[in-house]
Amino acid sequence: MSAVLVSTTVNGDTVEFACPQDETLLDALRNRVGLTGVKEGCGTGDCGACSITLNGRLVCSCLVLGVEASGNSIETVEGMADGNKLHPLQEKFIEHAALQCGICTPGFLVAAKALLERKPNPTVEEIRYALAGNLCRCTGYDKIVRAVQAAAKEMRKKK
Amino acid sequence: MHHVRLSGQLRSAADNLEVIDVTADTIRELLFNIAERYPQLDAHIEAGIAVSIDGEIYRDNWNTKIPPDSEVFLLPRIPGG
Amino acid sequence: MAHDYSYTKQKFKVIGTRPERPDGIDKVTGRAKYGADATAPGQLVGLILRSPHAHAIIKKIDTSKAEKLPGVKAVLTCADLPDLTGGNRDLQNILENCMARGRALYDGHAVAAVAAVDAQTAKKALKLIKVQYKALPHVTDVDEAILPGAPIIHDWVFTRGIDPAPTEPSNISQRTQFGHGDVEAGFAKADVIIEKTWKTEQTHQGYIEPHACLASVGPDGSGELWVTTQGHFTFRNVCSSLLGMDVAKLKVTASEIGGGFGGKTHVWMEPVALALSRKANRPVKVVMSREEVFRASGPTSSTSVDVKIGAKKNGVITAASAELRYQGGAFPGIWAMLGAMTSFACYDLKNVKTVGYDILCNRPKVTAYRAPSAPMAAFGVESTMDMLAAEIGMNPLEFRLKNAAKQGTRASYGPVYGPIGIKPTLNAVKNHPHMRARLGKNQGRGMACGFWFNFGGQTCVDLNVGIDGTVSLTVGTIDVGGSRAAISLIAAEELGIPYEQVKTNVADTASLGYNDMTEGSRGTFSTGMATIFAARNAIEVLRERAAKMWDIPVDAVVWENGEARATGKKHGNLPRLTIKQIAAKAGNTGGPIAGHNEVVADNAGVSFASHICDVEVDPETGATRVIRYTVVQDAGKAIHPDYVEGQFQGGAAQGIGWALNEEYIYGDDGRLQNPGFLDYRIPVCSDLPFIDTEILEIPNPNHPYGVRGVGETSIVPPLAAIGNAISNAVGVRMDHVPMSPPRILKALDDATSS
Amino acid sequence: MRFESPATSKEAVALLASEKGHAYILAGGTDLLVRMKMDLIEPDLIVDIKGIPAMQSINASSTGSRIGAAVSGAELGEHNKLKKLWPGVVEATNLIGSDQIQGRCTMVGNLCNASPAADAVPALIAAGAKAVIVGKNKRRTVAVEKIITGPGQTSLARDEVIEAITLPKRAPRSGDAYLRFIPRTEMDIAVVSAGINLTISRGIVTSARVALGAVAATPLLVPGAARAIIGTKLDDGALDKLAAACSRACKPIDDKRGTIEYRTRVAGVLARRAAKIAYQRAGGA
Repeated sequence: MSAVLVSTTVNGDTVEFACPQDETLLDALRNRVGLTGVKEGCGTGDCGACSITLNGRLVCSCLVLGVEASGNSIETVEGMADGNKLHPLQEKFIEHAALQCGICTPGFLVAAKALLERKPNPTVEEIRYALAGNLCRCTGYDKIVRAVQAAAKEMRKKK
Repeated sequence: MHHVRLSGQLRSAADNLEVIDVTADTIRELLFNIAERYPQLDAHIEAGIAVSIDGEIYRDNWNTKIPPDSEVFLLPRIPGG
Repeated sequence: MAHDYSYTKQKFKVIGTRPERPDGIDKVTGRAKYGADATAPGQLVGLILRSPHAHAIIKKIDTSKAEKLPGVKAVLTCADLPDLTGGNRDLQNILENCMARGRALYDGHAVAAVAAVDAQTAKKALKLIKVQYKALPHVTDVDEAILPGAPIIHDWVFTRGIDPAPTEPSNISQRTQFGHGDVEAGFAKADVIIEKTWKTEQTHQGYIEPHACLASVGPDGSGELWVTTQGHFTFRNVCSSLLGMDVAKLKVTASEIGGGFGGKTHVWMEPVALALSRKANRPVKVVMSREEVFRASGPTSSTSVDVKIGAKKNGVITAASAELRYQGGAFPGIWAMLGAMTSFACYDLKNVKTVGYDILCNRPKVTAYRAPSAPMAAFGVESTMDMLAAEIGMNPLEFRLKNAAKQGTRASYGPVYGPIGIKPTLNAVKNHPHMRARLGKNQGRGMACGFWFNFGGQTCVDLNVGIDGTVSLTVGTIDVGGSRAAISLIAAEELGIPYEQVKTNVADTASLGYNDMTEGSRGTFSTGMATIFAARNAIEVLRERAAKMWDIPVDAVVWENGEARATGKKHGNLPRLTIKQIAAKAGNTGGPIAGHNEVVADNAGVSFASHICDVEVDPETGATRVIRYTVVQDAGKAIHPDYVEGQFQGGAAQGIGWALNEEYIYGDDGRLQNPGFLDYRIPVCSDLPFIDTEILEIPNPNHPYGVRGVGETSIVPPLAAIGNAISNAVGVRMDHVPMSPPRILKALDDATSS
Repeated sequence: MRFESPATSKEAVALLASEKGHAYILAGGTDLLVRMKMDLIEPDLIVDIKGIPAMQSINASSTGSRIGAAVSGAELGEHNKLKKLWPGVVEATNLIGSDQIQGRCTMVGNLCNASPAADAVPALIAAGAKAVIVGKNKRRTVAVEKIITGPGQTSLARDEVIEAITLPKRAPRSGDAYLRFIPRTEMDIAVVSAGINLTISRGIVTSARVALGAVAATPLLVPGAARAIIGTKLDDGALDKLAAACSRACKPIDDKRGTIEYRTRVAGVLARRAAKIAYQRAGGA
């Protein structure tokens, strides 16, 4: 099996890595690019822990091949903060205790960001359905939904 | 003298008694004394035992004093999640 | 030094506030390192070959082709894991569960393992291992496993707790009994008796992070293990015993943990990873797939429980009994015993008897899951309580209040209770606006109570004061849900300094004395207690140093608000010394300033909760939605209320999932059919409402701050609360969990046709 | 394994035709990569069709619509014109998985995965959709209900690729709807599902197509169910007959997701509910 050289943009930076052609983007990001903030909870698209955006579109990186990243643009949780300034979602997740173990948090943040960019003032129901692809086993989602509401409010104020 | 109550499966190791009378100031003394009298209980103590003194459950600290007239109950040791 | 454990009513400065957790930024930026996030130079990828059979003799394992594959550095079978347990049956069971020894005992049982240079090669190597199986008859159902003629799982298991001792092996590993009084006499006095059998299916803890570790063992017998675990000291002790290593030579570092709920209290593939590393003389990383987690880690029991309760027309229970059959997987456990202990713990009963049967099946070895065994027993008991209340025409809440346990009640599991919180939770439920909210069509409300023991255990803590007066706290209990924040709060409170001046770190096994696992709701309780004592220890040192700096007797120095103050006419006018000033001079006053404590933090204080639940049932599809949910629980003292609420909400959500949809589904072939999050259906965000919480604070008399364990109890009531709500919504009594749409629709059909 | 991303359908077909081993088409990958992860398949060649312009676009018009095979569910959901014409088809596709899955999954992928429970398929069958198939020597157009032949099996030859789905001319006063039953609110595979497309005139159903999912080895077109409502004002009697016809058509199995009894029963319930929605969308009261 021959690896191919993939050239892509990750969190605004050009990144190149050699990748076996059947390797998932999740594995490539974690093991070749070193972005272990992208988590594997299931590997089959059912838990959302590996959520990233690919050309602005929310996807599970476990269901994308590494080679498909060629020439595209990827955003992960590692790219959310602006320098040392956390994204409002990151701030509100901490403030509202929206994480316990924290393994699902990167996926939730990426998915919530995609939601708020599309829909700046979502209802509780819209938040819940938009985040249905992200499993959390610790919190019962209560504080996560509240944190997303608070971040949405904050972001609308800034606009 | 303490009336020490035994939970279900411990009784079979102590002549099927529900209550045994033991003199002891600490959990260590208590366990030592009952194991001496009922050697079969030793295996249970080795496997893990908890001692309830007036409703408060001690699993580990055998130095714990047993106040006079307190209610003593021997239980199996339990895990948590 | 002797410490006073007892609760003193004190005014708190920082306890009870809600500061941001110290690990928050790492966890929202992706920086936090979990089990699968570590790497080591030259690391190999380890994979495990698992049995496709529920029960089979392993006639032969041919690893020769796999060994010859370029890039494969080690292939392992049970032959590489000799039995060094010295006949310790518990350890032998763990060893056999890690790697089958001549017989595969369940679908997913590890049979062999490989370590190779990359995942692709390791995967290829697994396929080159040829295993010859001879399939044996299997049994996966708890009730079928004890029928005559059922395949016997182990010929060395003879039922314990039966007199005279049996002479034939059995799938019942032990019989346990609890209770007091005379239940037959009690039932004779009852006006109404309800007797019913209840079943629950097997569920998994469902933590989002699969098991993962990075093992490295050198030829000198020294090793390191990086692992996601609830107890790295326990993992160290177990792994070193199984591998014949010196405890001191195996350093275990706990990664951040992506959820455990009991499932990470036990070793699964970690000893195999260490053995692979030792054989290859290279670091080996093993990460379970989600499928492996479901098939081959430790879920909780499926159960079958007979409950019988009798009461007078005036609502007084005269007798209660239960027979509980708990499936423990392929190795003996004590899960039915726990069910038998907890089933009637909420009530004040004159006559009570519970009998537990721990039963072996061809399923993965059961391990602890949050308040282990209590939810299934509570499902039967709390459902029966509602049926009985209805039969005597009493409000189910009043019926529970009338029979609730109190201080002085002899618990069904034996001892007499001290101060407890069941009645206060019931009264809080009674007064909660949720109980008076209006219900719509096809909606119903239910409530139920729950109990869990909680416990403390061995704990030690180091507290070091830095040269700038900030405090580094080193603990040995894994932080599963924000405990570093809570423990930092405790240190800050005791020292009288701001929360921001304390940083709590979890130490590896080489850097701190032994600590029990984070289980039994003990993390904040016991490490908090050790922290209080360590801080008091450090304050003694700080006073001594201040005395030296002032050159006055130490008796004249008191510690107040994070500062040393000189007292008495002679010294009272000295300017106070801050912790920072004392720390800066430490080198000249006797060296580093530290506090230490080791404690056996017994007596975590039993815990009770009462839950209220509203559901809406679609009578045409049997679909149930939880539309409102309230948790009322006694926390002792809530150190960081956000994370106490988080425990309440998380436990309730897990209970809701269990009640409605989660279950292990086995085929006739004994294989697990739904080993993934698609068909093992844990609740998703859109399934749940906000979960309201009410924290009651009934101080634990045996903790200086009154803390009780809080983590587990909240999973106990939901099964019955939802069953009771469904019954009130559509008039059918569900006796089988999960109460999935097909089961509810069938119950509705049966009710209409009868 | 080799990964190729051809620029035309013809190139894709050529790659498939010349591969000796196991070749698979990758569109959204939301089924393919799962099967690879579960070790159910070991591809020798993967042909990514997302770079083929003919497969990337949506054309929607009342005279007929065309949806490229590589269009994601999310893109479909954002196409207001198509949503207005065929709300049931778009909703059905949007029900597949989470927002993450929607970012990748495609209607054609859902069809070619050939699950009896595929959400998009009953809605497409009810809509009278056709698949445009490109082969080595010819193109052909086939009704969607002829594509799936059994669980995981299609009538496509190994060197054929579906390039697009076409939807017919939309008569005025038409509406479609799709409903599925899942135990949770999201993230599940349909236990049973129903898609209905109908046209009305003065409140009377003049034509209809009814399809069911997860009740047989393939999604089913149920002409008898359509006959039960044609010529009616969708009154309770007609709905009862619709439900009964749907339940009669079911040939389900017991599995981890549902029972024979449950599927048979709920197929009727869903058909009835979906018919009401479609009727309302068509402008019926």
